[in-house]
Amino acid sequence: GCGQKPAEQGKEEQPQKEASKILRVGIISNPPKLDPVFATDTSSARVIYQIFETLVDYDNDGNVQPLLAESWDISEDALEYVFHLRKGVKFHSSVAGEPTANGGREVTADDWIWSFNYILNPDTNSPRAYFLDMIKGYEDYQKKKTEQIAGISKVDDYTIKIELDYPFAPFLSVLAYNTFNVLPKEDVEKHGTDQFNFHPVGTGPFKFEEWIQDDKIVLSKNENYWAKDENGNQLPYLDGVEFGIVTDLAMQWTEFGLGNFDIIEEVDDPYYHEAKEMPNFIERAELATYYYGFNLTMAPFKDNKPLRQAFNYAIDRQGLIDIVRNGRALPASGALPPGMMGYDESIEPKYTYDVEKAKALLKEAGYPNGIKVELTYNTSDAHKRIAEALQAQFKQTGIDVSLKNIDWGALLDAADRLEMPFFRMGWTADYPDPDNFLYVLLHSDNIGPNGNYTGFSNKDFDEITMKARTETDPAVREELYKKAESIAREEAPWLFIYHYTTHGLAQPYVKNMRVPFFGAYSLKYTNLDIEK
Amino acid sequence: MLNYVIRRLVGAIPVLVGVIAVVFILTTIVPGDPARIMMGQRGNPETIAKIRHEMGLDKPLPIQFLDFMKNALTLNLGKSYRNNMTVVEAITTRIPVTFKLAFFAMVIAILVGVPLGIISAVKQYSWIDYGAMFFAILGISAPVFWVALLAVVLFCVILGWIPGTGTGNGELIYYVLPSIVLGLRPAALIARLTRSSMLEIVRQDYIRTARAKGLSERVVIMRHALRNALIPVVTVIGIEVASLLSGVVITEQIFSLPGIGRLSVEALTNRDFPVIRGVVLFMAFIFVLANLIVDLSYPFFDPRIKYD
Amino acid sequence: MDSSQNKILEVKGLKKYFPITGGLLRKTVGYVKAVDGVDIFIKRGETLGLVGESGCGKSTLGRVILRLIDATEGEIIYEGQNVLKLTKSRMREMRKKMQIIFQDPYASLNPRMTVGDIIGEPMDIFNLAKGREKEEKVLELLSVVGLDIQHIRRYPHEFSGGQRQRIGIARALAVDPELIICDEPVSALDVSVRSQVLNLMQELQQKFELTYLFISHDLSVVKHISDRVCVMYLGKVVEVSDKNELYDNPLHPYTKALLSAIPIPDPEVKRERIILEGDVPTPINPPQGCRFHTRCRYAMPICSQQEPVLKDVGKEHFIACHLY
Amino acid sequence: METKTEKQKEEKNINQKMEGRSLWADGWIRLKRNKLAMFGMWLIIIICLAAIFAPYITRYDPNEQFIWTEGPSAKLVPPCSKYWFGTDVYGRDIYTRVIYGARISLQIGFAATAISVIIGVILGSIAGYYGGIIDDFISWLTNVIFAFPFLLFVLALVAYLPPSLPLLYMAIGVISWASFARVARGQVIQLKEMEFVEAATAIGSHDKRIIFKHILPNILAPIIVQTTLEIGSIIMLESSLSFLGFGIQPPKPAWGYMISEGKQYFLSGQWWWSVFPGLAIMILVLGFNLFGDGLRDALDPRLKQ
Amino acid sequence: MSENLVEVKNLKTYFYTEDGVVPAVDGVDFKIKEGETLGIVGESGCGKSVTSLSILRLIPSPPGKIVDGEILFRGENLLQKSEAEMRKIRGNDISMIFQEPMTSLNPVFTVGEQIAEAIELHQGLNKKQAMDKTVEMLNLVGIPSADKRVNDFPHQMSGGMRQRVMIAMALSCNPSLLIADEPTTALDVTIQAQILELMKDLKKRLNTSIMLITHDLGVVAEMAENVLVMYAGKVVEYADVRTIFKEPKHPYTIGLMGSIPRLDQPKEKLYVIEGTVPNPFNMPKGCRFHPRCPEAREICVTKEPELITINGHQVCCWKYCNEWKGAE
Ligand SMILES: Nc1ncnc2c1ncn2[C@@H]1O[C@H](COP(=O)(O)OP(=O)(O)OP(=O)(O)O)[C@@H](O)[C@H]1O
Ligand SMILES: Nc1ncnc2c1ncn2[C@@H]1O[C@H](COP(=O)(O)OP(=O)(O)OP(=O)(O)O)[C@@H](O)[C@H]1O
Ligand SMILES: [Mg+2]
Ligand SMILES: [Mg+2]
Repeated sequence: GCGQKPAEQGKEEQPQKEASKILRVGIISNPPKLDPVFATDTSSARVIYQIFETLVDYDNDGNVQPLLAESWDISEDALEYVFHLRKGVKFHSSVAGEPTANGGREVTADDWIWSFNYILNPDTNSPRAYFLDMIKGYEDYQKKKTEQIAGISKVDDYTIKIELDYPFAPFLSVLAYNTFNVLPKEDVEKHGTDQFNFHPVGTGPFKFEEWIQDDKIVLSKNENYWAKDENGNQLPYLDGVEFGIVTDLAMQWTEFGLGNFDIIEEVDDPYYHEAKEMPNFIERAELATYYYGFNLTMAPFKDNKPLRQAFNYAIDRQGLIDIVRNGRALPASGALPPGMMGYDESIEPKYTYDVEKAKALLKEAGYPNGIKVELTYNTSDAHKRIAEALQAQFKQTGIDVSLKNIDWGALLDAADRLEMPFFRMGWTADYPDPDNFLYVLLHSDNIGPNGNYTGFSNKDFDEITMKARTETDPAVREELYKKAESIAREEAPWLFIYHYTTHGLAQPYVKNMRVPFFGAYSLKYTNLDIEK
Repeated sequence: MLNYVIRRLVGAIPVLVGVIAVVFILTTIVPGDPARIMMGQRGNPETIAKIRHEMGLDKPLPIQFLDFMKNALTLNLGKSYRNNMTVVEAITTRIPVTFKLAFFAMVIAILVGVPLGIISAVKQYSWIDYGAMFFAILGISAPVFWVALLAVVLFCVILGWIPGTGTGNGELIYYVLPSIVLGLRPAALIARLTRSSMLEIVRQDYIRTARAKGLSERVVIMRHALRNALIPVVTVIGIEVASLLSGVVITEQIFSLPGIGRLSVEALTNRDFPVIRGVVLFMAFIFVLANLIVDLSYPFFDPRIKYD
Repeated sequence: MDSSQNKILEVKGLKKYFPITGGLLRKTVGYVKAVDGVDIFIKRGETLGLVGESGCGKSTLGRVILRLIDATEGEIIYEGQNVLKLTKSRMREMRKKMQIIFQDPYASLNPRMTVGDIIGEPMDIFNLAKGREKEEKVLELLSVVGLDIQHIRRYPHEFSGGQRQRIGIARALAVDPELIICDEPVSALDVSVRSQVLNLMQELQQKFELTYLFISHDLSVVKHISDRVCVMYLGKVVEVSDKNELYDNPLHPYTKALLSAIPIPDPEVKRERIILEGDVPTPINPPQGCRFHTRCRYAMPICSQQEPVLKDVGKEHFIACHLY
Repeated sequence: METKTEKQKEEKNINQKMEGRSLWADGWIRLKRNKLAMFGMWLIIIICLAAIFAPYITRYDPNEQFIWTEGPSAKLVPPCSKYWFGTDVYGRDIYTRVIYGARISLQIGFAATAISVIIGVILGSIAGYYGGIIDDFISWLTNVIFAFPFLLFVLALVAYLPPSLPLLYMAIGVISWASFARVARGQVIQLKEMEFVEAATAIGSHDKRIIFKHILPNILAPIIVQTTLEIGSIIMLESSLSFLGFGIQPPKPAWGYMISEGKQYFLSGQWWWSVFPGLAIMILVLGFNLFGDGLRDALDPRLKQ
Repeated sequence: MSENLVEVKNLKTYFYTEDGVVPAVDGVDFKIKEGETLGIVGESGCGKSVTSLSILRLIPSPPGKIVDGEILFRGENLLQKSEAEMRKIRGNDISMIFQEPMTSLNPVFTVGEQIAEAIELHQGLNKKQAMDKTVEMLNLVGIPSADKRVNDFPHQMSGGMRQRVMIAMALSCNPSLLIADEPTTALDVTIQAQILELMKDLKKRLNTSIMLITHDLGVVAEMAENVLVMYAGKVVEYADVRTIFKEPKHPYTIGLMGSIPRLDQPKEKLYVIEGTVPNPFNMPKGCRFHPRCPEAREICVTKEPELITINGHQVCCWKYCNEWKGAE
């Protein structure tokens, strides 16, 4: 899916038309959902970020910054948050070329109250509602004991208050998660929960125009967008965005080369060297970890720390990153990615490539003659590449890894049920807080679908991470997470592999290109511009 | 004739029911839960259970099957789990792309295959014949995905003749390459079959009769032989439509065409059961229909066949 | 030949209808009345010739007698036993007594078996002979039918039509049958080869005391080889009689026309020819009454209403015609 | 008497040498004259030999990743005298992998075809021979399989089942039998009406004998032809599955999977990774197709007259 | 009678097959006068059809090739004509009826179309006129309600009718020579009688020369004026019909006559020509009939006899040559 009509180009390339600035973005899959209440994947997020807006978001360094809330006050006990809403924010006045039901009216506190209640409503079934389970009255609302969620209330037309059950340090970050947008009641009700997906209406810089399934999504400029640049010019600069769906990275790269895309989602390893030379290629670390999980509830990894450590010593992370991934990642020695609170390079043990040590540990683990395990990974070229390389590396230590690929759905299923002895996983932060890593992925409360697929269960670890959740002093939290991280490293429930980087690639004529702290997919095109 | 069509369509119902039964069995034995997939990597067990219930996935399989069949009768194939679109809509929005692709591929196949076959047969054992048949078999032997890859590199990247993949704004140029790639195999098959069928026909007595009348070789071949020779070719075209549907899956994937093939793969990986069932039913129906059309076209080629 | 009482085979009211199916559920929508009430008998040691135009049901009759296809109705009495009532295994025993030779020398031999296997097969089935003994018997049969004994390991496609027909005959002889149904055994053969086979068949008949039902559409051949001749028309027997009687004194108008239609290989002979108008009607929808009345020049009103029955007009000359 | 048997014995001795030429022998003679078919046959033989003697004709291990020992200089080396077809991203020798890949393709081609031949011929013959409701049922089954989008069927099976070679054979075999059933059924129905089958009944053969002695040997030729062609298409099918990421597991050097891995690198200029395995598939399938085509001509009884 | 319409001299047509060369026709001479009917008899494979196809130059090539000889039609050598000139002759001056009426008509065209096609081509009539002529021809060959049956497809007609259509097609352009290659072999006797009668009648009316190929001696006796007996690609005997039947000279002809059962002359036992037709790849040396000939002598094995004429009766046998005695 690539925009330019070659045949008509000549005809229509008249001076006035040339002004129309459409940004063509290549994305890797047809987004399942454009309704933010239901979306869970990055392809959907890429589009949703342009249409919808949350109360807060992040600046380039990962600090929370105002978006639709101009400011906020947090109570001493960190249980009460009062948000002062931005004035003059209006819902889109049209969607898919037709006027919206809300008519483009201003967003007020009532809209936020309604939106939160809608998203958290148990009948809505939002997969991300539970992110806000710390809000007061969440439980009762879920059980349908109350009509409204008790903890969210209106102070005045431009002020809302949210009360929590317990102090939750990353709360603001959770609100930046792109499920919690303001939605126009009229339009949601008009189309229904089902069909709002095809008529998404928000407050963002771009309005939804058209969605040809598997082909493209077209957005147009929101003329009534609230933001202006420092010179007082109306944002966004672009006239529209066209997301073209090309499911193959090689083809996407080709299309980019042919000039059919202005931005592409991902540059696969083979093209990295070429892409790196391009002016608008930006790469930065991401809050993400690529790992292989050991199943701690079944043989051989159950109760066998030396074995897990042996695995961790058996791979040459840097070699893998350098040769197979062209150096596009950072070796991981633990769960937390660099840049995250609690990450510390000095935490022991440090897993380096040490075949001798690995062999010794293997012996200690009771496998002096090597071991055979099956690694399950989900079907994808990139995962396969890494698995093949690691398979070869493992061999040197006498670890015979056989590979088995299943598709993502089957992998999730098996992971939920802790059925696989050794499996590929990865994690990208939902919000920039170690809680989202250590608690979610390794706390024993979360064993199963909630995120802990290894069955890791360590009392100390559980206690520390639980305590860190409600701790309000950042310094204390950091210490707690360092401790937790060191337990995780020592116990090695995962084969820590690497921390991802995130990158963006745009054509040279795309101005103000950047890669946000939170990953390339969260880039908003508000101030991007095209100057050919 | 109408009677016959109705009879055939009614006769196809057991086959379609069988196809659906197979899909049901397949979709239930597979691991992977659509509700779970919708949740993303991390899911909340209660929400999953609720969604499963809403999808009716907690009902016993036979009940699900009967429900589906009942609804299918009214053309209600359900809604996509993935994005709430009705399955009928999901299919109909993709039909034009797949139809165009398959149609062009078939047209190319026929336009290339038939003349090649004729020339080959007429010049039997000449180097033209050997060459044409060698390339025809080569065409059948080269993997579609590989040819597609080479074609993209050659025509899009190196030569720049074709603007790229996808459908652009629906310009036909975007269909050229995929259609050729997809049409390659049927073209080769048709060429081979036309040749052998032609060789068989030119040995027939009535061809000798035609020659004995003093007709020129061109008239003999094009008028007397061709129509007879095309009868088995038509059958193969019908069968090829079915394998074309399979070919479409790969071709659409490689050329990023938003058609039925892509839909089916996407549905398969996301356990979007209603869409899988819908697509399979649709493809099976197309297969049945294609064969029916082929059968109905026989009387045009062969007046000995009459349906009533 | 005192054989007048010695009927080896008697067929009574035999019918074979092939169903024509159509419609959604493949219902039977009609029948091809291939054999429609035939009464004939064959005496031990004789040759009964069966003639008639293409499609009149000759082959079908032969096949039904051997139970290669099931009869629709009627009785087939072989030496007092109703063949149609035999169980499968009894029928297999019966096959030792009745054999068949086919018209198409190309289709009637399994192309993947050697001549030895083909001829030896019946011996295997009935455990008549094994090993050396079997081989010797096969060789003997080969020489009986005038084939080279070197041919035993050859395959059918390496033989000419006449030789293949001999192989077929040898196969039929392998079980020492009493009755052989010969379904146009020489029609596909060339003139010179045909006489070889005909002579061979005659010799074999004498040697092994065989009874033949000889099916052919060639009246000269039938006349040459038969003792009695039976004329069929559209699934029915129209005339049966001793051969000389029939050829010298044909009674049925159809027989007369048939006989007159045969070209005589003698330029001197000039005959008055009865040319029948039109073609043979189809057995799916045979004419009412006498089936021949549509082409008969003596047709009377009764012919189109009532079906004539086969009656003896003396000297075992049976005829089904209202004229008599 | 004595002299006669004596003579016969003598003749028999001669006869042994003068065995007849069966249709198979005839077919073989015709086949030998068909240059394209012989070319195809040699392609198959050469590839089979290469597969069998793979360790002797390549210097390397197909799974050895030279990047770990030789460093990045072994990565994606273009074809050269050291690595004839170049290396892949891990520094594995593509020539070696292509040669070993033949093992997998041939194995699957033969095994899956064998399964489908067995199922197809048995079901098809039963349907053709007995007719009636059995035929209706089996024909229904074949129609269902034909109407089922083939690739989706395999994809579904392979995607969801734990990957292993035998399962792959089974999956492919279980759904490719329909074409054999169709051929077998048609042939049996035709043969059932042949006079030599009738003759067999007339000499008192049982059903079993008729099926095994008279019918099956005669449907063998078209089945063999179909089999040869089918092996080719199953090899192709397997490669498309591998290409789509299902089926064979790394590091086994399956051709389709090599193409799919190499595809990413093709567009960045490292063409050799996907071009050579593609050529290998094409050549092997071409071999089977040419040979199958030739066989069809050679064994077709219509051409004999 | 008048001029020779056709004169075939030393015609040789060979097939070059993978298994070897088949001398299907190996030096055949005969002539047909205007209005004459020449009967050609012989066993299957003796080259009757190839001879007739050679005249029309319709031998499938490859593998067939006319390697030698002349075919004079009205004095012009057909073998030297261009393909385009030949096309003008085929179906126009010389036309042909084939053995199998079932398969010799194209199943996908109506019989009317197939006949009119030749008329349009050769007589320059337009479609409408050609169709009228077609109906006229069908009437002529005795097809009832011809104006309706022109629109029938071949499968809607019986064998006899189809053969009539073939005859109508062949006669539609008033050919001077009609080649009938076993026109009645596939038909029932009663139908055969109708067709023979029709051909005799037409011949009388149109004065066409006929080359009648058959292996049924009865048909020859009835239809032909002169008879040519062929054996293994060669002419073995050639005479007028009475002579052939009354005093056949060649042992093969004699054998042929003796081996057919006859309605009018009952025989206890048929005469038998021993052996089989020779393998075309491996023709016997000398006289091709010698392996089967009861009278064969040394010379027959070694030397090929020539066609000699005795009182206008041509025969190809050593028996009637002077060398015969010496060979004894
Ligand atoms: N298996 C069958 N199914 C349906 N109809 C059949 C079948 N076998 C024969 N018939 C029909 O029965 C009729 C008699 O056929 P049969 O073969 O007995 O004729 P015939 O006298 O032997 O003819 P021919 O001289 O051509 O061999 C024909 O009309 C034929 O079409
Ligand atoms: N296309 C061909 N290729 C090879 N050999 C051929 C071909 N056509 C005819 N022959 C050979 O030529 C010889 C004469 O054939 P022809 O058809 O003239 O015989 P015929 O006398 O017409 O026989 P029939 O009575 O069977 O029609 C045969 O031996 C035949 O095998
Ligand atoms: Mg018959
Ligand atoms: Mg002939």
